[in-house]
Parts: sequence; structure tokens; C-alpha cells
Amino acid sequence: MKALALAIVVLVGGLLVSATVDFPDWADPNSPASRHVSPRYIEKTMEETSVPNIVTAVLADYRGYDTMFETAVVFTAGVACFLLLRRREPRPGPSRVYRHRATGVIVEMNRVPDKEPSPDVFKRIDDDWTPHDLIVMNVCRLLIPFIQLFALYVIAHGHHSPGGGFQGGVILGASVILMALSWDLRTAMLRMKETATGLMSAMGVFIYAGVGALALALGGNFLDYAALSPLLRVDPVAARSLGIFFVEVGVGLAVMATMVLIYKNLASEGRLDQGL
Amino acid sequence: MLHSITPLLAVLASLAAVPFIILLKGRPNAREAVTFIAAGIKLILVASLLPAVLAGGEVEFTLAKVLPGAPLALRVDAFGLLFALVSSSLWIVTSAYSIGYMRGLDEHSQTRYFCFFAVALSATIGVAFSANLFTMYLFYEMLSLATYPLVTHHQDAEARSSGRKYLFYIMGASIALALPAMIITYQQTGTLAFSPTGILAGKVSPVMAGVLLFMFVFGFAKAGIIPVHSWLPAAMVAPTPVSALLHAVAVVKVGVFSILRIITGIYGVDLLKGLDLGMAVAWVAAFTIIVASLIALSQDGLKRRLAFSTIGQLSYIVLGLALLSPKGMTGGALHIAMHAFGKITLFMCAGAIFVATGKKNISQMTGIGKRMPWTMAAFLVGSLSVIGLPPTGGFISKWYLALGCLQAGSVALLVVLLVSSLLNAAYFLPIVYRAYFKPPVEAAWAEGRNEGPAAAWVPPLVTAACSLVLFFYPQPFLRLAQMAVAQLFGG
Amino acid sequence: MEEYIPLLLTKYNYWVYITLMMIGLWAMIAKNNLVKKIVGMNIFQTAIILFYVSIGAKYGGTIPIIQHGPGHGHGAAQIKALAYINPLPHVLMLTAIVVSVATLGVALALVIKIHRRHRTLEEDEILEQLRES
Amino acid sequence: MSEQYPALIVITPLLAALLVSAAGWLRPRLCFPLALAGLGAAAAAATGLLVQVLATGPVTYRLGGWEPPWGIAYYVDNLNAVVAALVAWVALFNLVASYRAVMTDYPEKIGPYYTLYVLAVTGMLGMVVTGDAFNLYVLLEITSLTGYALIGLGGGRAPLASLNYLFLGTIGASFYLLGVGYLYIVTGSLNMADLAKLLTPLYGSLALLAAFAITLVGLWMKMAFFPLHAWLPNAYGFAPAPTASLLAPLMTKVMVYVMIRIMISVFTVEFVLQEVLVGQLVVWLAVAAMVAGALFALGQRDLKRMLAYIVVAEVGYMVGGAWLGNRLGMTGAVLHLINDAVMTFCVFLAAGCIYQKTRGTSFEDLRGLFKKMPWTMAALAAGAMAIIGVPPTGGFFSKWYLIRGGLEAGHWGFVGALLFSSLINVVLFFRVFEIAFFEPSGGDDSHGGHGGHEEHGGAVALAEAPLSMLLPLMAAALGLIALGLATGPLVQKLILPIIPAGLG
Repeated sequence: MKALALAIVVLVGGLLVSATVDFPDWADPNSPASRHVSPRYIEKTMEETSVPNIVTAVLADYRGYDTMFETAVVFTAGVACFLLLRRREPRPGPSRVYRHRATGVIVEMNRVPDKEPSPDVFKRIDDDWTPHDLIVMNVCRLLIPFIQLFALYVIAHGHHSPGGGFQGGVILGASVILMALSWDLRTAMLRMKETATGLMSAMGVFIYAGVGALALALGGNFLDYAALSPLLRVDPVAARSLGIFFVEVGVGLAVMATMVLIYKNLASEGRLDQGL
Repeated sequence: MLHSITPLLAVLASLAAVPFIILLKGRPNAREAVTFIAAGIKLILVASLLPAVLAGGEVEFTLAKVLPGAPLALRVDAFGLLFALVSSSLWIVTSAYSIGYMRGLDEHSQTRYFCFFAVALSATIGVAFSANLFTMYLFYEMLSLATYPLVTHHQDAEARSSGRKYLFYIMGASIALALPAMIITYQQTGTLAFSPTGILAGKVSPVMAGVLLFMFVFGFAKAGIIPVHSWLPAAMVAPTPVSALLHAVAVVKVGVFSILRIITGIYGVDLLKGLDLGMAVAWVAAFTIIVASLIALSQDGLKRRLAFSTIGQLSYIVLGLALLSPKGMTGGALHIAMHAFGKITLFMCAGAIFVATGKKNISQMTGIGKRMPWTMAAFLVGSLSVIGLPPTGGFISKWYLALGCLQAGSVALLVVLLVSSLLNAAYFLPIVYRAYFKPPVEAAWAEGRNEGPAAAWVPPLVTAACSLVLFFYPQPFLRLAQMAVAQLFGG
Repeated sequence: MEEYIPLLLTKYNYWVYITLMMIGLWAMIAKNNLVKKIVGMNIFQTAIILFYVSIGAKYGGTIPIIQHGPGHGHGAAQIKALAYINPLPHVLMLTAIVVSVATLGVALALVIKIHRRHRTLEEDEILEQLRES
Repeated sequence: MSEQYPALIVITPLLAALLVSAAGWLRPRLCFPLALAGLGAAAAAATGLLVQVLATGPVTYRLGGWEPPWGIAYYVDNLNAVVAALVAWVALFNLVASYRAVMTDYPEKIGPYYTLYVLAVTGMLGMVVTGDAFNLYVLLEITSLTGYALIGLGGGRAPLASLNYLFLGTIGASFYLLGVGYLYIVTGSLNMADLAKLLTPLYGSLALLAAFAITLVGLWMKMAFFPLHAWLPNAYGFAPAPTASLLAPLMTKVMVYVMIRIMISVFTVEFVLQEVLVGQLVVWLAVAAMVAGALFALGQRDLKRMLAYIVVAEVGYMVGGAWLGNRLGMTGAVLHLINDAVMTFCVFLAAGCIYQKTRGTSFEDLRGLFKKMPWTMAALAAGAMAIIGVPPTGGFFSKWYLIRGGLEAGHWGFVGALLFSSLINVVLFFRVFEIAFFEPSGGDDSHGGHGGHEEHGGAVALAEAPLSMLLPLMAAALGLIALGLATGPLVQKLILPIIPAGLG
């Protein structure tokens, strides 16, 4: 295997190295890539979409179709993890232990209950992970709202500064994952239920594709946000800018929900009751 | 040139019967009625084409233009009609016989049997009516596949190994030899349509022409030329009606007919004569004739002896065609019909004996003439026809073959014909002699006549009678054969 | 030898990416542990991302965000393509990053499934188990 | 509406997938109808597009209204129109057939299963219609990711097979991406038509050759072209039946389509014929694929795995045909792409029907099936005939063109390998048929086990697959014959116009 690997690596590497002779030098402003196609983005973006962040404009408008499927890829990964891992059967174990939240009374059930007691009243405490650390828990609890606020800013301000749906969505998702890490998976699940996660990830992509389809319904081509201008009562350039914002929101939603969904399934081997 | 849908209907008549046969699964009488109706319709349709063809016309129908120069098309000419008439008329007789045989032995899966029989008949008529090599190949393969479940009808170990052999030779040869030969032909000429003057002339080098010819001759392994013959004895595990109609008439004749089409339609007489390829094929056929007859002598199983006899007789046809002389080709074409009537009689007799007594081997049939006089009488007539003695139809075709040898100036081949006729007599007449003139081996046979179910022994009598009639009145087959040959040799 | 030195210096971005990529490829083929293979796969994909991003660079270019502040097309005439780096590779690589993350997720899910069944992630041990059964 | 067909082909299944996913959480019963509606609409749009393209010529569709090469554009000519229609219809039929199988095997995961199913089809359709090299990569990854998940769902060795597929598939897709990157770096464009224009002056450059080589190797990995086929037999062999009958017929064909598209529309045949000097070598690889695929298939004792190896051989047919370097070979490759999708679908679906009833597809499970499942076996026989290449099924005609292409190129190895693989296919399928025909079914104690003649008379209960599986299967089997009979118009009207003039 090692010899084969070496042979392949040398072969492929040789091919790649030999081709670089014809490539432009690093950072050459006159390289074909810098002279064809891309100058238009730089020079016309403001005029055509009124979005200063060219990356955002190209991402969500000029090549918005790519990005829609990119979001779909994220969504696919979430659904795929769910499909592969999720198991409904409870973890085999002798008993379940609950603490009544109000009184602190501990109840042990020998049989798996047909219906879980309401998590608001009873907290399951038979988890076998590390004991809770008060400082970590509370610092995180304090931080999470700010993280989420920042995430919303990143999504919304993607027009003007580095950022956008993907980045903001990841930060949002990370905040939920931080919750699961510092508290526990069940607590995080209380804040963001599995069904809600699944629905949100689908909804995020749906917003994106829906905006595109709406443009199609209004007589434009698919994803031609300019066609939305009669509906939004703004001129086509502003409509493009707004359209980009809508789809970024969709992206953010989908990425956040999918991050959480993947994390939950991976961390608990698909049982979603305990784990990291 | 006449355009009509009749040829297509004639092909489809039996295919259309298949759904009804399946639907009437639970009601055997109704099911067999469907077979008869389809057979009747088919014969009428085929016969209805006769006036037009006898008047010198051809009937055409194009089904789909699948390949440029090689559409899925049907064309009825004299050769094709001759073959179609033989097959469709014998299907009626065999259907009656099938009922007697299958019910007499209480065979399983009769619905499947009748279904595939009908499909096989469609394919046979399709081959007869094909307008080009591609269409013919299509029906040829269809026939190969439709026959497989019939050959392996018994579903036991023997059927399995025979089925394997059958497929190996038939499918293997057609894919490995006939198909590439066909594609090369198409590549060189851009067409596959049969033409009286041939399509290959001037398009291929002599060596290529020779190689292709033998790829075709051996590729159409149904013709049973040695060394691609051994599927035929193996296929004798099939129920006897299958052997009778398919392995004496339809399947093997399809093979021979394919070679006929190759010689007349693809190569053309002039090209073959020019390259001297006719004689080469003729000698291959002659070799097959003699060797098959010699092997037949040593066979004890009646059906196996008949099978080897068939291999020999098929090569008569190939020989006649390969002589490339008008008389010889007439004889070859005519032999398709004459041998069919004779050989089917023999097979049906063998089946009738099996139904009535359960005997398969010749050595067990000593004295059976007492028990089954009519069956053995039919057997005698069939034997005479296959040997080629008057007053049977077989004599006429052999007469033409012999004349053809002389016309082609090959005395050696005439000698082969005569020697093989002697061999034929040597392996058939002793059977008849033993049956009538030797004391029965089984005591019960002396008690008197008991020929089993009428549906099993009447059909051979009918075909035997046909053989006799054909001696005195060989029409319309002779006329068709002569017309077809006349066309080849330019009016 | 000397003519190769400028080649080495002016095109060093390609050498870096090829080296990284080959490291990843090596790991994917030669490593025995499935998770290590996945790590190799990630290096492999990241190398390509690096390659793309390096295409976008321009001497004297800044990040591709128009610096005139918000506005609807005013002053667009002053924007010079040379002043900003090429945004397209960045856009493309955002997609590629997402794809590689998604692939990683699915790969890990599969690995968990495999571990559930075979109780190991060493490829040779898994193959051993499969041969025995 | 008709000018929006290209968009609708992809949007309707995408939206449907999202709705299916939502329904999976809320109303699982709605999943299947939604998926059906989405793929039905896609199939209708694809058919409409095909009709439109045939009537008025190639269609360009600008997504977002941006003109190429700045925006992404679809470019649809006869070739992708017909492949899109094919993909949509096969996926739709398979969807109908998958209903019962998914209900029995994965009742809890209907939602995600159909979500991924429809997404996979979306990705394939997108790949087929797109005219942008990078967009193709994104869609390729969607299809691949869904494929990994749908395969990994199977029991037993499926996850491991899927992970292997994921590794090789990722390498393949990354190579493709890298190849596109090479093209981008030398031209600055990603649009295929634009690339074709910009590349012409660059012929002869090493970078271009490397780009071509890397792209092709990447695609070959994805299509399991010998010797890069190692992932395929396990992945398709262990995949759940409805997955196998979706991916096996479509995935490899779509990749072959992409290869042909890259060969004729991004690079040109002139480039492929004159600059790339390894054309002969590729055809020899194809020969090796056919021979090796056939021989490996002989070694299998499981129907699905046997079929998977046949797919490997079939890929060899198409790649070889496309690389022969003449019109006939290319015609054969495209025609075979169409036929092979239908015939592979037919045989894999038949295997799925068998699995549904016997819970296995190893050769032992096939015993007595002609009695128990006559219709399924009839369809399997029809598919087998097509794979062997018996007229009038479509398989015969594509082989016809391929062999003629081989003859014209004077490549006897290719011709010989085609015939050899046909013969091996006869052996392969009749081995299966023998088992199903001669050997009594094992489970039936009153009849089996004694051998001999008697049990044939005994009535074996008919245990046919459900109608929802049988009808698509029959449609596929009849489709094979219809395709064969339609070869003339197919070649004349559809395929010949798109064969580049540069091919000899």
C-alpha cells in the first residue's frame, strides 16, 4: 500500500508540478484570471447591485445559483447525518434518574417510561459525562447572547464588511453548540428542538430558492432579484441588494440549523439523549 | 413491389396469441383453441400472399427505420413464402399433435410451452419474411431465445446441460461470428438489404469475402454444419413436438434459410462463382452429410438418430445452394419443404411411440408394427421421403439436387449424394423392418392394435400423406422454388 | 540551475499547494486509520482551496470591498479593477469550503456507523473481521 | 413558461426536496406524494425542454439574468436535453418503485430518505443542464453527498463501502475542481462556451494538458472507469435496493455525459484528437474495463454485485466509444449512454423486486423464481437481452454503433472486447436464469429437497413483487424495446446533430 501510495503521489505531484511552468507568477496583476471576467465584478458591482462587498455580491447574485446549491450541500449534509445516524430506540440501561426541578427530589424509574416527564419539571440526571462546572456554565450562558447578536450582525452587515450568511450562520450554530458543550445536550435540545432544527435547515434553503422562484414568478429569470422590484417598491438595483440580503438570511438559517443538527447526531451517535 | 401489412400480421398472428394463452391458463381447451385459431389465421395470412408472389411480385412492409440502409422491414419473395408456407402449415398439424403428446404424458407447465411455441413460430415466419440481414438476425435471435424454455422444458439436470449446450452453440456462434460478419458487411456496403445480385460484389477483397462467408455459415449455427452441430442431438431432450416442429422444421430450417439468404441475397451467385467459394461451402456441407449419416447409423435412441439424420439432411440443402447451379438451388430450396414433411412425420412417430409405450430406443421397438401399424406406416413413408425414394416428395428434391450436381459439373458431389442416400436407407429401413417383421420383444404388443391417443398418431399420418401427395403434385413449392431461382439467374 | 531560482520564487504558491495536496493524498491512501484518512482528505481539499485563493492575489490589490462607502452607483467610474484583488476565487472557495465541511460531516457519520459495527477504525482490523465472517 | 423549462428542471425538485424534508418532520405520509410531484414536474419540464430544443435548437438560460461568462448560464442542446429527460424519467419511475421498499425497510426515515433521493436527482439534472464548469462541481458534490448517505444507509458492509466511495469520490471531485482551477488560471473564465473560445490559442501548453488530464482522471474516478472502479461494486452491491436502482443507472451515465461534454464543448475534438496523444491508450483502458468487468462479474455469487461489475464493463463501452475518435464511436457512446441507463435501471430494479420478496439477492435466493415471480424474471430477462445486445432491444443498436466505430478506427481490440463481453454476459445471465429456472425454491419443504421430476407439477405459490414495483419495471422493460425501435430517429434527429464536425 505504501509503495502504491508513493507511486501515485509522485506521479500526480509530477504532473501538477510540470504544469505550473505555464502558470502566471504569484499575484501577477496581468494574469488571465485578473483580466478576464473578474474586473467587471469589481468595477460594476456598486453600479449593478449597490453592494460594496464584492465577494457578497458575486456570491449571492452573479453566481447566486452556485451559492443556492452550496446551501443545499450544507442542508444535504445535515439530512445525511440524520439519515445515517439517528436512532429512535433508547439506550439500553437499567434505570432512569430524574430530579424534580422545584423540590430537588430525586426519582428513579426502573422501566423506560412510555412518555418522558416534562423536561421543564423533571431534569434527567443519569448522564455519565463530566460534572458540571459552575464557572464554565455561567460564563458561557452569559456569552451566548452576545455571540448570537454578533452572528446576526455578521449576517446583516455582509453587504459592507467581510461576513454574510455562511459566516453568521456558523457563529449562530456555534453558540448553540457551545451551549451543548458547556451544559449538556439535553439542555441545548430544550432550547432548540430536533424538529425545529430540521425544519429550520429546510426553511433556510427554501427561503433562498423561494426568493429565486418568486423572481421567476414575477417574470424574471430564476434568481433575478431585479424582478422583485415591483413587489418591494424599489428600483431594480436596490431590489438586487435586498434580494441578496434575503438569501443571506436564508443561508444563515440553514447553516445554523444544519450545524446544530450535525453536531447533535455526531456527538450522541444519533440517540440525541446524551453525549458530549 | 407491393406494400401491405399482411406480412407483419402473419408474423404477429402467433405472437398475439400469447396473452390469450396466458389468460386462459386455467382452461386448457380454450387455451388450445387459441393456438389453433392463431395457427389457422397465420396459415390463411401466409397463403393470401401466394397469388401476389406467384404472379412474380413481392410484398413489402417497413416497420421502423432503425438503421440507415437496414430498416426493420419485411419482404415476401418466393424463397420466403416457400419457407413460411411449410412452417405455418405444419404448425397446425403440430399443434394437434402437441395436445395429444402433452396431455398424453400429463406434462407440466403446458401454458408456458404453448406460449413459447407461438413465439417461436412468429420468429420463424419473421426470418422467412425478412427483407434484410438485420431483420433476419433479429428474428433469428428471438427464435434462439424462445426455443430455450422449450428445449429445457423438463427442468431437470439433463435439460439443464442440454440447454447450456444449446445456448453455447447458438448464441455463442451468432454473437461471435454472425454479428461481427454482419457489421463488417454493413461497414463495407452501407446496406444489409437482400438483393438478387448480392450487395458485397466489388466491396470486399476476396480473402475478406471468404472469411465473412464462413463466419456466416458457422455463425448461423442452427443450420447444424459440423462442427457447430452438436447442439441438435442435445436439444432432443425437449418434448417431441418441439423436436418435430422446431428441430426438424422451424429452427434448423431457419439456420439453413439464413445461409440461403447469405448466399443469394448478400453474396449473389456471381460473386461466389467468381471467387470459387460455392464449392468450398459445398464440400463443407458434403463432409457434414457423410459424417452425420455415419454417426446416425450408430445411434440407438430414435430421436438422436433422427437428429443426426437432420444434420445430414440440412447439409443437403446447403449443398444444393452452394452448387450455384439453377437446378441445384431449386433442389435445395425444395428440400426445405420436402424434408420438413418427411422429418416431422418421423419425429411425430417417435413421439407417438413414446406416448403409447414409453420406449425411446430403437432396440426396444422390435415388433412394434403389430401394436402400432398405422404409426409405423407413417414412419415408413417418412423414411422413404428422407431417403429420397419415390413415391414421396423427398424424391423430387433429391432429383433436382442430383441434376444440380451434374449442372455444376461436379460428379464427386453426386457420388456423395448417392452414398449418403444409401446410408440414409441403412439407418432408416432396418427400423421399419424390425418393427414389422421381427417378433415383438414385449408380449403385450402382440395382443393387437393400440396406438395411444388419436391426437398423437393421426398427425403423422397426415404429414405422411402430404409427403405422398407432394410427389405427384409438388406445387406450390416447386413453382416457388423455380421462380426464386429464376430471379437469381436473371429471369 | 540558476534559471530555476526565479521559477521557485515567483511561483512558490503552487509549490506549497502541491506539497500540501500530496501530503493529503498520501494520508488518504497509505494511512490505516479511517479518521486519519479523513484528516488526509481535509488536507487534500484545503490544498486546493489554497491554490484557488492564491490565484486571486494581485500586487497592490486590497480586499474586494469597495471603499467609497455605500451608494447607488455614484462614483462607480473611479473604481479600478487593479485596486482590488480578484473576488471570484474567494467566492468559489467559499463554496468549496462548505462542500468540504459537508463531506467531513457525512464521512464522520459513516465512520461512527462503521465503528458501531466493527468496534474499530483500523482498516486492516475491519478487513480482518470481514474475512472471518 | 416554456422559456423557463431549464430553470424548472432543477428548481421543482429542489423545492420539492425541501418540502419533503419539512413533511418528514411534520407529516411523513406526505413525503412520497411531494417527492412524486416534484420529480413529476421535473420530468415534465425536461420533456418540454427536449421538445423545445429539438424544435428550435440549443437553449441558453441565464440564471439571475446575468449574461455569461459573468453569471452562470445553462446551455442545453440535444445531448443534455435528452440526458436530462432520461434522468428525470428514470428517477421518477424508480421513485414509484421505491415506495414499498422504503416503507418496509426504513419506515422511520421516509422523510430524510426521500429528501436525499430528490436532492440527488436535482444534482444530476443540474449537472446535465449546466453550462458552467464550476457550477457543475457544486452539483456533482450534491449528488455525491446524497449518494454516500443513501448508500451508507444499507446494512452490513454498506457504511464501509460508502466511506470508500466517499474517499475516492472526493479525490475524483477534487481533481475535477483542480482541473477547473487550472483552466481558470490560464483563461480567467468558468463558462464552458467561453472557455472553449479562450482555450483555442492555448493548445499545446502543458498547463492545458495537465488540466485536461486531471479533469478526466477525476471524472473517471466518479464514473468508476477501470482501473479506478474499486469503489463501485461494493457501493452498489451493498446499497439499499432503491438506492442502487437510482444511482447505478444514472450516476455513471451522468458522469459519462460530463466527460463527453468536457471533451466536445470545453476542449474540442481537435484538441482531444491532436493534442492528447493517449487516445489509443484510453481505448485500451476501456478494453481492459470491459474484459475485467466481465471476468470479475463471473466471480460473483450475488446478483446485485454481478450487476455492479457489469456496470464497470458498460462504462468501458461508453468511454471507449467516445475515445475512438470517429463519429460512429461517439454516436455509439451517446446512444449507449441512453440505452444503458434504461437497461441498468431495468436489471437493478428487477434485483430490487427480488430483494423485496426474498430479502436477499445471492444466487441461492434466486431459486425457483421463474415460478414465483414470473413477471419480474421476464423483465430481468428483457434487461439481460439488452445488456447482451439482442435485437430489438436498444442495447443491440448501441453495440452496433460501437462495433462499427471500432472497425472504422481499426481498433480490433475494442471490437473483440465488445464481443467478448457480450458472450460473457450471455454466460452471466443464463447462469442466473438456470438457477431461477431449474432449481426448486429452497423454502418450500413440501416440494423442494427431493429432486427429480415430481416437484415441477406441484404448484408453487405466485409471490410477485407489489404492483408499484412491477409497473415501473415493466415500463423499463418495454422502454428498452421502444428505445431499440426508435434508434433511427434517435440517431438521426438527436445524436448526429451534436457530434462535432471535427470527428472523422
